[in-house]
Amino acid sequence: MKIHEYQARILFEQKKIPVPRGKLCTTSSEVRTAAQELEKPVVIKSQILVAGRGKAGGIRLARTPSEAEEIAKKLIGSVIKGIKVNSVLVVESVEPKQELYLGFTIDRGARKFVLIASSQGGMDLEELALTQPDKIFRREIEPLIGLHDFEARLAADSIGLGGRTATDFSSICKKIFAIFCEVEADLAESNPLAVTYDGSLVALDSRITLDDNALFRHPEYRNESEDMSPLEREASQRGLAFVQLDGDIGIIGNGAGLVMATLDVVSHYGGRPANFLDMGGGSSSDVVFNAVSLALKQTNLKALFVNVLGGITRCDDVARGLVQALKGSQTKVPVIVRMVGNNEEEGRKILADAGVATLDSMEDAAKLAVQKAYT
Amino acid sequence: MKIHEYQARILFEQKKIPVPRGKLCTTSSEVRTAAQELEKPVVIKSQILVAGRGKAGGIRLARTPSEAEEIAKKLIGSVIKGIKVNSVLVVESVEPKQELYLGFTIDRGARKFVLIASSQGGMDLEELALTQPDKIFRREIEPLIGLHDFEARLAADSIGLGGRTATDFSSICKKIFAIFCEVEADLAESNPLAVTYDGSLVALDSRITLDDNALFRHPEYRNESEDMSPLEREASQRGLAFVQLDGDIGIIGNGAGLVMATLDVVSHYGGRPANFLDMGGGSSSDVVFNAVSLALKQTNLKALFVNVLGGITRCDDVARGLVQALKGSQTKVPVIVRMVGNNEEEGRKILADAGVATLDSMEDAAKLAVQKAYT
Amino acid sequence: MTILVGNDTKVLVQGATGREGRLHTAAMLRYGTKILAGVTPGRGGEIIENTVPVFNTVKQAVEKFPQLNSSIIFVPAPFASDAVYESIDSGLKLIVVITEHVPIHDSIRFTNYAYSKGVTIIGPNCPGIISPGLSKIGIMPGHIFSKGQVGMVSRSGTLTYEIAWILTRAGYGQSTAVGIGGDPIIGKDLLEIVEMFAEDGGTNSIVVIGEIGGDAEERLAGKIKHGNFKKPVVAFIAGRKAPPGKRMGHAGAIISMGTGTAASKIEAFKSAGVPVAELPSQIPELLQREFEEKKKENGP
Amino acid sequence: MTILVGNDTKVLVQGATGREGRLHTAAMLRYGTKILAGVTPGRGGEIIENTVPVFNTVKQAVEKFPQLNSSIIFVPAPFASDAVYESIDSGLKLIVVITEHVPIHDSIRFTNYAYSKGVTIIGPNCPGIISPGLSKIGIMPGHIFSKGQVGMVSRSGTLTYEIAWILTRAGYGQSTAVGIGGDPIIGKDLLEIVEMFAEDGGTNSIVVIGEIGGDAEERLAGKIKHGNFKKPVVAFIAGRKAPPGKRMGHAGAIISMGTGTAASKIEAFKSAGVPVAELPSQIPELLQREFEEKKKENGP
Repeated sequence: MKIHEYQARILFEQKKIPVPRGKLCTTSSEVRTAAQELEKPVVIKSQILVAGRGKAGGIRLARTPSEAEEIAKKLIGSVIKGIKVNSVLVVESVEPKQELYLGFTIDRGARKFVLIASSQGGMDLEELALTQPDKIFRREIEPLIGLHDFEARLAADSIGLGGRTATDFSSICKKIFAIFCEVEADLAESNPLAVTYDGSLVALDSRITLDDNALFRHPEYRNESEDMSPLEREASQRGLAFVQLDGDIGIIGNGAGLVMATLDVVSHYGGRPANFLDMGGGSSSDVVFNAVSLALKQTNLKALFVNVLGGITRCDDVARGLVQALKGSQTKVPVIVRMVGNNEEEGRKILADAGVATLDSMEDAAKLAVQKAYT
Repeated sequence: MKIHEYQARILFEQKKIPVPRGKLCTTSSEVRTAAQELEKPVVIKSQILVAGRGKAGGIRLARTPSEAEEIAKKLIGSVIKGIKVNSVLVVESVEPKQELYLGFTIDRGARKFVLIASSQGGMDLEELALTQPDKIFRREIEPLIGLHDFEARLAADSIGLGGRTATDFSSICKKIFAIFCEVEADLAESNPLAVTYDGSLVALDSRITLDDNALFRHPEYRNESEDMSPLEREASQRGLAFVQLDGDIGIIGNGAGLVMATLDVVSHYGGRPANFLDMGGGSSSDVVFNAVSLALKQTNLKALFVNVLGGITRCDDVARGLVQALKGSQTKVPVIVRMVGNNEEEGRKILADAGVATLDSMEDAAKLAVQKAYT
Repeated sequence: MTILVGNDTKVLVQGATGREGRLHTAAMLRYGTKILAGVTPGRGGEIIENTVPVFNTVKQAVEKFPQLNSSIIFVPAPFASDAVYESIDSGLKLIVVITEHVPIHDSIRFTNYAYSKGVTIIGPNCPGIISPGLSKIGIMPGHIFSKGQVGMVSRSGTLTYEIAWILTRAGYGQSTAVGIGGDPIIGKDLLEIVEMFAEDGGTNSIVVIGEIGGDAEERLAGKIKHGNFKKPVVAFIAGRKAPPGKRMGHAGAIISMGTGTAASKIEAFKSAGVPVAELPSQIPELLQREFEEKKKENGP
Repeated sequence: MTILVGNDTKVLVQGATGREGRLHTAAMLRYGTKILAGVTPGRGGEIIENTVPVFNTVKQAVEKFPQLNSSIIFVPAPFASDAVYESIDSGLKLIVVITEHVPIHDSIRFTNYAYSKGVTIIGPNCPGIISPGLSKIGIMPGHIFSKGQVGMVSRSGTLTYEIAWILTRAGYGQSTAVGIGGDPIIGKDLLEIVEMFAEDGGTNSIVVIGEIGGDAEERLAGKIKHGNFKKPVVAFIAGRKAPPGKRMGHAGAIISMGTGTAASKIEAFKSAGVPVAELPSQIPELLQREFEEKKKENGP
């Protein structure tokens, strides 16, 4: 789960990592005051959890307090990439002599933390990896041991820093790693980390992604993610894994891999999936009811394909939940059900009684769903 | 370095380890007020850093506030085992159903932390180990990994606790380990850790010994140790390792092992060492001056034996410092010097010029020191 | 022969008295798994399913049943990590972590610790291991699998059952099926399990079920390309149509920073000579074709 | 032959530009130690003693001089631990930590880490290692030692020099002398060094210099008692007259909780058949006696 730049900035400040002076504002008059107090040109940064907010116009420079107020009036309340801007961070504009990259993330294959540093900051890590791979210093950090001081020094040295800048870089490196561990992040980075003309360092941007599974230990960050459509939010509240797609055939299944495969098979036969909806491995009739009801809220559906492999899940439970949801929604969308496994006979009977036919094979069912949707 | 019970108690309280209600007091009227507020019989505990303060009368029970005040009048300002009582901890008296032991220390041989727990608390660990070895649960904790929850549960289970008491014990166990690591202790224990009649746990005493070498990371505990004679304190301030003994031949050397061996050799020939004084491996003339001056402050000296093996240390430096100190003190105590090694000739000459003879062999010199002291 | 789980497998159930623990203890016992003991702190002395004694600590269970060698963990995510350490500490050499939602900073630590102690971790967030007809340490429906010589390894759960069912109906029984789990950090990964199958005398071919996210498939393909694998390998990759930046159910199934796409994995397999099925139903025929290919390559 | 340090020893000095680092770099060079490089962060590019290049990181030093295999650490206590990890990380296999006052929570961690990586740590707070006539990684005065076949291991510094001097004058040269340090937590302990001497073809007898505190002497004695040591061993224990509860200079030299007394150590050695000298000067004659004893025991 991403947290806002201003939240990551608070963590940076608590560790005394230098950041530009600034303030979080929710009204344009606050922005004006903040700009006045800073007595410098300011950068106004929309606090939204989407990638590429800069290119989308969410980050703006203002030379005067009144310019800042004008910009804030336009930004606050506007919608950028589908997300409403509720607050902006107003910070002094800092002219960097050089922009560095410094971050920690997780290397899945190696099962290690990894420290990444580069003398070419500013662009995102992905772009950096593509365009300047030889400018990236990468070092695996032992999860059971943690970051050693010498590793931080090695990073500074490897990206060509010396003197006080190297010492400061090592210090910031250790602090970001401490944050990374304390909040149990997937990613914690400063990018760009600016070298100013006097050789000091300032973290111009701070980005942290938390591990959703660890939020129970960090309740202060719960319910933060706004980078979701209303349906995705509802699904998340109901404990369903739901991703909205741009097609028109709704897809429900039990198990992430099976649902992904169902999407693939439907696409293979020319269908356009409207969503990914995983009910989970051991689905009860309540869960099925919630899932089907949610899927049917998608207004553009041309068909709904429910694909259940009842290993632990009982097919009769699935059937009951499905019938109840269909009754509740009174939908006209054709519903195609593929259902095999535990208590299959009983499940099929319940569905047949409600006028829903079932198929044996995922592929046959996918073909049928495409046919019903587009003809 | 030992810290006071009340200081350890603060650490316990910060981690929400249950301790008896109570207050640190420095006057008898404060003690009376504290006892009144507690509305119970109280225990008055002298805050001095000596072992066996209980047996020496430093811990007293008072049934009423006025009795508490009377006791405090006697305790505060009194001297117990050579240490002045400046403050007392006044706590509610808790009647334990059972007294447990729980502590963490370091196993030198295994190079591990070690968790120790016992169903037979109250007596100290040494006595416990001698009298009830089978009642001790002992588990090595990996220093690189730390204490696992299951290890704390294992301790509780192994000393016969169950139900809520076991859960609470595990929780206190984890908290004491956290303190042990945070302050970098050699020892952190609660003894006795009382089980009350309602099955809850209260840490009736808390004892922590810090690692002197780690104090630079814990400046709040610096200059705490009062378990020293004035000369020991002066030595400590001058960076000398000094231990007062009960004999009359002063011993100075360079290197802890050599000084210990010198003590042993002097004793072997019938001498009674007055002190242990290690100037360290690479002694300059300043250090020698300080050491000799300090040793000569011992009023009961019958001889002073300076034993220097000049490996890195230069004998001429030693000689200069020694001559200067002897001049300064104008002592009449016979001074015997054994000196070999670097710049030996020059050193001997300096001493000879000042009327001090030197010997080659530690054993010959020890014999001479004993002879000069007692004849 | 099989890998990881077989006749000698003696299982401890951690979190045995919870709902999931009880349900699957019963299911495993029915399947024939030798479950000797359960552990739930504070519940020592109970008996579940009439036969399985419950202990407070793994130490007690192992003292009572020294032949225990494997553990399956159902304890809730906040405590799963501790349960793993407890089993490692008591000398169990195979630990299957069923628990979902284990924090990644926990799993990255306990997987490293397990490796340093020579302990095999499967999972977390996985269906477990089944050697059909012999034993299972997992939550998969046993009746879908059948005894045979195909080694299966998969990052998913129900998709594994789907493909096992297809294989079973096509007459391809399985030696062992291993569900390694859908989290970003897991114990044994695709490559390590495939290497075990490569060495296993009871396995004549391998079906790999991958999905988007990470580079486990690419690493496996690289090893196959430059290694000396004699057995037919067929792959399936779920998530061809998944959009980048979205987690597709599994925490690990996410295309991020341009890596982990199905296209990249399919390309890697193809370049290593491993056919990738476009539909699950194609897997048996691809296996058949590979058997014939390998027969030609390896000689009579 | 020698242990730990010999002709192939190629040394890195960490903390090379400090006062102690410089002083002992010069002394070691004079003694013949092959010092190839030094490290001090931020001082890369300097040259000390006209021959030793200084680098910012151990990695750079090792890249430049891949034949480096040992390190000696003079960096101040707050940074000593990090210096140890840095050397381990760069593959150096012998690390001598001269630094005094290293926090015990640091040394307990880095000694465990070194063990897990197969790295030998000597110290902290130790004089180091000398193989007379060949090389030294340490701060001991070289001229006191002489080449021969007595293996020396000691928890102290100057007392080692005292006894080496006695041995030298009595005609007993030394194969290697190892000062393992006086801290409660150290790398190799008495027993481990004695075991190395037992295996060393260039060592025909062993002098153990112990002191009060801990149970390293008792453990060594126990091993000798129940083991099969063919070489004469003679011991000296400092601190017979030390009072309990007082730290005698060394952090590790303290009788606490009734353990670590000289009496206990002397008793343990005697019960293992190891003679303990009451005075340092007795060591040569005890050695001589042991040679004769062992000759009888081991046969001609």
